[in-house]
Order: sequence, then C-alpha cells, then structure tokens
Amino acid sequence: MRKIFQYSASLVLFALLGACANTDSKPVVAEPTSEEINAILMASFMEKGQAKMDRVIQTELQKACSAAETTPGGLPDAKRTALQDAALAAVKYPADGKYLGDWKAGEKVAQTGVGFQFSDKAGSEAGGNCYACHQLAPQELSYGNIGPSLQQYGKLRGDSEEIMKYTWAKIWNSHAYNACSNMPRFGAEGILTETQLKDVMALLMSPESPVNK
Amino acid sequence: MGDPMKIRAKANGDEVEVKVLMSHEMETGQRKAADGSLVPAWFIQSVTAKCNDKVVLQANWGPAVSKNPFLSFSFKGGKAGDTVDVTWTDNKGDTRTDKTKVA
Amino acid sequence: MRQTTKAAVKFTAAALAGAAAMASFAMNAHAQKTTEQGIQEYRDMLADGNPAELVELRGEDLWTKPQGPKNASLEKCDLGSGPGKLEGAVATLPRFFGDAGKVMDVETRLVHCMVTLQGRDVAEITKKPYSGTGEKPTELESLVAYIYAQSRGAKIKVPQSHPEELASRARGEKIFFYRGGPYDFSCASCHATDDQRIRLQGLPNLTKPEPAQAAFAAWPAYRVSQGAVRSMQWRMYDCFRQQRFPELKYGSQASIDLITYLGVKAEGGTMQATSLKR
Amino acid sequence: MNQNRRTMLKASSGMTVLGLAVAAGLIKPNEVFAAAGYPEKAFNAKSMDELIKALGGNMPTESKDITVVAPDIAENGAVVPVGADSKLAKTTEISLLVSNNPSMMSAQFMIPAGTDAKVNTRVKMGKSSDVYALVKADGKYYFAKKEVKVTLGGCGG
Repeated sequence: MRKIFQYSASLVLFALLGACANTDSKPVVAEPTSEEINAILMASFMEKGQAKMDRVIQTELQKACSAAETTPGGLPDAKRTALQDAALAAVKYPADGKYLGDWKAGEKVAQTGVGFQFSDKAGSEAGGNCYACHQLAPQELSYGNIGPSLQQYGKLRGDSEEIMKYTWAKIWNSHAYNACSNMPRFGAEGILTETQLKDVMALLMSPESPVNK
Repeated sequence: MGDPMKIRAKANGDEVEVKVLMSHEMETGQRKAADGSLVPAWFIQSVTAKCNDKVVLQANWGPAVSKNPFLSFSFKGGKAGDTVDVTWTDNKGDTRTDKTKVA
Repeated sequence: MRQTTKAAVKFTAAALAGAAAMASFAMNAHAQKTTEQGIQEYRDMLADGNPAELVELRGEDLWTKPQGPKNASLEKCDLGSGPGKLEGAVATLPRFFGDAGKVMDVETRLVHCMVTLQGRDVAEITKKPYSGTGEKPTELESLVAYIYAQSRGAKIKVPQSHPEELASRARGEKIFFYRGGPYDFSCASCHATDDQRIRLQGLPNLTKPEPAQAAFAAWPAYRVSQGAVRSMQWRMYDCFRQQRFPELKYGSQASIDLITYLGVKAEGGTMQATSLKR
Repeated sequence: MNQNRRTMLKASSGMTVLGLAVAAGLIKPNEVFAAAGYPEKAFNAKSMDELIKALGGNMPTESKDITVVAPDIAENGAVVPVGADSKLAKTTEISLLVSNNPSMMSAQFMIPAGTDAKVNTRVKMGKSSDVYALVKADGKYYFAKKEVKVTLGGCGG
C-alpha cells in the first residue's frame, strides 16, 4: 500500500520535473569555473580561531593536484617533475647533522592527531598522527592504511646516510617524491618541530624502537 | 525532571524481554569544561523496573555507565498487555518514571 | 498502522542483529579474531538500542509545537514532497525549490520553514546548530533526527532535472577535490580510494555508488564518542575542521553542493538514518 | 499508535518527594546524598579486596557458569556494551566491574526470583581492561572476566 503510494507520487513528481526540464530545452550545465568555486568557498567558510580565510586559497601545488585529480590523464609529467624538484630543493636537514631523537617521544607524536584545527589552541604543539594512515609499532592495533605499513622500517632498510636523508625529506615534504601525495608536509609547513621530526625518525629507525622489534 | 525514556517490552512465551534507553548525561565528575573547571558528577544512581507493580529488576549505577544509558533484561511470568514501568533516580535527586505495555 | 509495522520491522531487525552477534561470537570463540571482526562485533552489539530514538522524541515535540512570532508549528513544512509530508522526503534532497529559488538540503529547507512558517530569524535559529559536550541536543539536531526517522527505508533519489540541481552537483564535485589548508587535504584525500581506513574507521570511497549509498543513507547518526546526534551538515563541517579549513557555515552553498554531489552518487540506496556510529 | 504512546509517556512521568524538594529549592543538589541503600563504598572501591570488603562476603572464585558478554575490541571507550549471563543457581546479584577504571564497579543489579540472571548495559572504559562479572549466588561470590581492548578511533583530532 505504502509502496504503491510512493510509486505514484514519484511518478507525478517525475512528470512535473520533466515538464520543467522541457521548458529549458537542454539542461546542460557548464563546467564550473575556478573563479566560481573560489567565490563559493570564500562565502561558505568563516575564520575561526587559528584557521583564517587564507587557508581556503590554494597554493600552486594544491591547485595543480586538485586539477589533476579531476582531469583525465592526471598531472602532466613536466609539472610533476617541477613540483617534486622544488619540494626536494627546499628540504631543510637537521642543522647538527643528527637525525635521530627519542623514539618514545616519537611514538607519542605518532599517536597524537591534534594541531592546526580551528578547535585547537593556536600555537599548541601538533601531533604527527602517523597511526591514522600507517602501521608502525605492532602493539598498536588501531592503525590506518592510507599510507604503506612502516613496520620494521629501519630493520628492512638499514641506517645509511642515504636512507636517513630520504626518510627525513619524505617526512619534511612528502611531495618531494610524490607530487600529489596525501601526506602533509610536516617539516615544510612547520607542523612538527625539528625535535619532533627527530623523535619520529628515531621511532622509524632506532633498533630499540618497537617498530623494528 | 528528565526527558522521556524509550521502553520496549516484548513477550515470548511467558518470558518478557525489556529494553530501555534513558536520556541522561551521566557526568563522571572527572571531565573538565572548556574553562578548565571540573564538571560535577551527575548520574543515575538507582533504577527500578516493575511489572504490574512487582519489582523485576533493581540496579545501582555508578558514573561509569555510559551517557544515555541502555539496559536490557528478561523476566518470567509476564504476558502481552502487562504494564512495565521503569524509574530512575540520579545523584541530584531528580527522578523519572515511564511505562509501556508488554507487546 | 504504519507505525506498528515499522516498529515491528525495527524490532525484528534488532533481534536479527543480536542473533548475528551471538552467532559470530560463538563461531569465533576458538579462533583468533581479526581486529576488523572484533570491531564488527562491537558495532553489532551496539546496533540494538540507538539513543537517537530519544532525540527523535524531542524532535517530534518540537515539530508539533507552535513557536515564533507567528506561533505556528512546523507541521505544514514542505520538504519537497508536499506540505507536512515527511515520509521519504529526505531521500530526495537536496533539490531545487521554486519558492526559494535555490537548491536546498534537508537542513537549509528546515530552517527555511522555521523562517517562513514561524516567522523566526535565521541568525537566531542557526546561531548554535550543534550541541557541545554535556549539552542537550539542539533544536535543529532534534528536528533533524525526527524528520529523518520518517524516511527510514526510503530509496535515495536526489533529482538532477533542474539546471540548478545539475550545477550544484557539478560544483560539489569540484569542491570534493579541492585541496587547501596547511595539510593540503581535500575530501578526496580520504574518500576517493577503495578499502581505505583511518585508524580503524573505514573511509567510504564516495566517488563510487555503493559506498556513497551507505554513507548518504547513514547520516544523521548518533555518535557514541560524542553522545549526540550529528547531522549531514555537521558531517561536512567536521570533515573540514579535520581538513584544517576555517569553519564551514551552516547551510552554506559549499555544504549544499557537496551534499548534492554525494546524494546523486548515492541514488538507489536505502535510507537508514538515524544510524549509530563510533 | 504513536500519539497514544506519547500521551502515555507524558502522563506517567513524575517526581519523587526528593525530586520535588530539590526542585523547590529545599535541598541544594550538592547536598543530596545517596539515596538509602546506595552502596557508595562499593562504588568507590579501587580493587577487588576493597569491593568485597564494601559488599561484605567471601573473596570470589572464578566460575565457568558465568559469561561476560563484551566485545574483544571497543571502537570507543565512551560506550562499551557489557553484560553478564549467570547459570549459577540462586543468582541474586550481578555486578559489572572494569578493573582499570578509576572506580572498579560500574553497575550492580539485584535479580529477584523470576528474573533471568542475565543483564546487558553499556559502560565507559578509560583504557583497555579486564571486565568482570561478579555474581552472588546462594550467598557466595563468583566471577568471570574478559579482556576488552579499547582502541583509538577516528581522525585523531
């Protein structure tokens, strides 16, 4: 009974909408322009706490990656190389040449996901939220899979200067190796401090770290 | 006085299954408000369920019971049409009773 | 009559879920359960007894209560299926409304009704749409819980007939892929790949019909972590908070466009809201 | 049907004398102490020793006739479904305990004759912990336990 009623109601509706569409001949919409999208976003958000409206305005990299994700063919190779090279060139390695801090502190950074949200106090220490996307210490069952598993990271790769540098750069600015990576630029954007970055490095590399047990 | 509860009582043979949802904050007394002050404990301390005025369950609760508490239990000797009523009293002395017919 | 049938259906469903939980419990008692199975068991155990029903009761009171300068209730509110007709309505929103000249989602339409029928002020209504920790459900949360409860089981069909509806969907898609903020996140960062999860939470690939159906059908939801009913507008708002964007305005154009994009993708799904989530 | 239910709900809601006294301002809420019979001491107990002392009785022995109904993993510690099912004859009391919570006892149920020795509710867990069902049957205490892991969920913010 209810079904029938619903069915007939939707038929009527369909007819009405059909009539509407007919008066319009062809209801084809133009692809929204980026100006249109920008204007809508600027009108749809308001600043709150530390999150000011400048966050809605895209950087060159954000613009290129957003476009690539909605365009067949994705990011052109030349653009990809340029973005990656620029990211790698701007990586700041530790001033004292020491890559590894305290893995226990690194585990805390990996577990914590706060920071930079409008609900967070401005200037409060942010976390790395590594477990949101990666498997690390085997004891932590609650890990995500957006990024690859990092279990045994150091054990599998060794601790050569090359690996240290690569790992640091990847955390500093993941776009150095993958232009449209989903991973935040923890160093380049100042999300984590140099000390925190070293602690996370230790979590990944140190033989004592549960990641390598 | 709190918000209404949602009570379901269903007979299956001579066994009646009761499920109750209560509307209550169940503050532990350990949560900090935005200004850093402790939010005082506020929780249901006692729950009594009756079927036609006979007590079928009595419970004492601490603040560890979850917000908007859920409770389910079964008793024998009830039938469709009987009245099940549930009363809670919290640590501020507030109380509420709701009832339903066994379906 | 309808209520009785519906209640019975719900009860049976809950009983089945309970039985399923028991069965999986027994079956796995000797085997090592995976984390995913463990989480599923937890969710099944919670399925029976959704506190959202308490909020629906509040919403029903508010729906029928005369309020505002016009001292009117919301019972004549037209959510697109006719004045006062709630059954199935939310499954066909957002849609274009001629009387307002724009595409509206459930919540903007509800606010529109509060303004036009009750004579109330938009700013006052939307000043605090979401309840905080330890607070009672807001008026909007309560009304939304009640409204969605009337469409449980309805098939999702968000219309794409009016040019404005087409335009809204097209903009929604662009916004979905729009990266921004200090973390470079877009909606797509988490919701455009199959079988992904953050921590243990599954992240639906909202660019595909099936996951989109499940997601669209499940909101609003009672979030056990917050002890509150959270609406579709809140879902958008809180995703953007975690994307490190500024605050998404309640009923903003971007929110409507995103919900339209998701709703069109979700066509054919079956409304389950208000569901229960972590 | 719907309307009837609501009317019934409204008509049946009421207040006790104590509630009225609070409402009338005769007693300030923070002066209200536990209602008669509320086992305050048991709810403050931090260990099984303290709890048993407060309840009065023997130290419990483990029993296979008790089942703790709880998930292996909880996605959120704010709401963990827990229950107990006792097959012990003359079960008169079931308490649900979370050993790692600040206070151990979450809930205590008195089971009159005719009511199944089986209850389910939902409790908060601060972290992973053993969940105990403490059962009083024929005047003696017994227990069963199960570990419940509480995981961190969501986007971490």
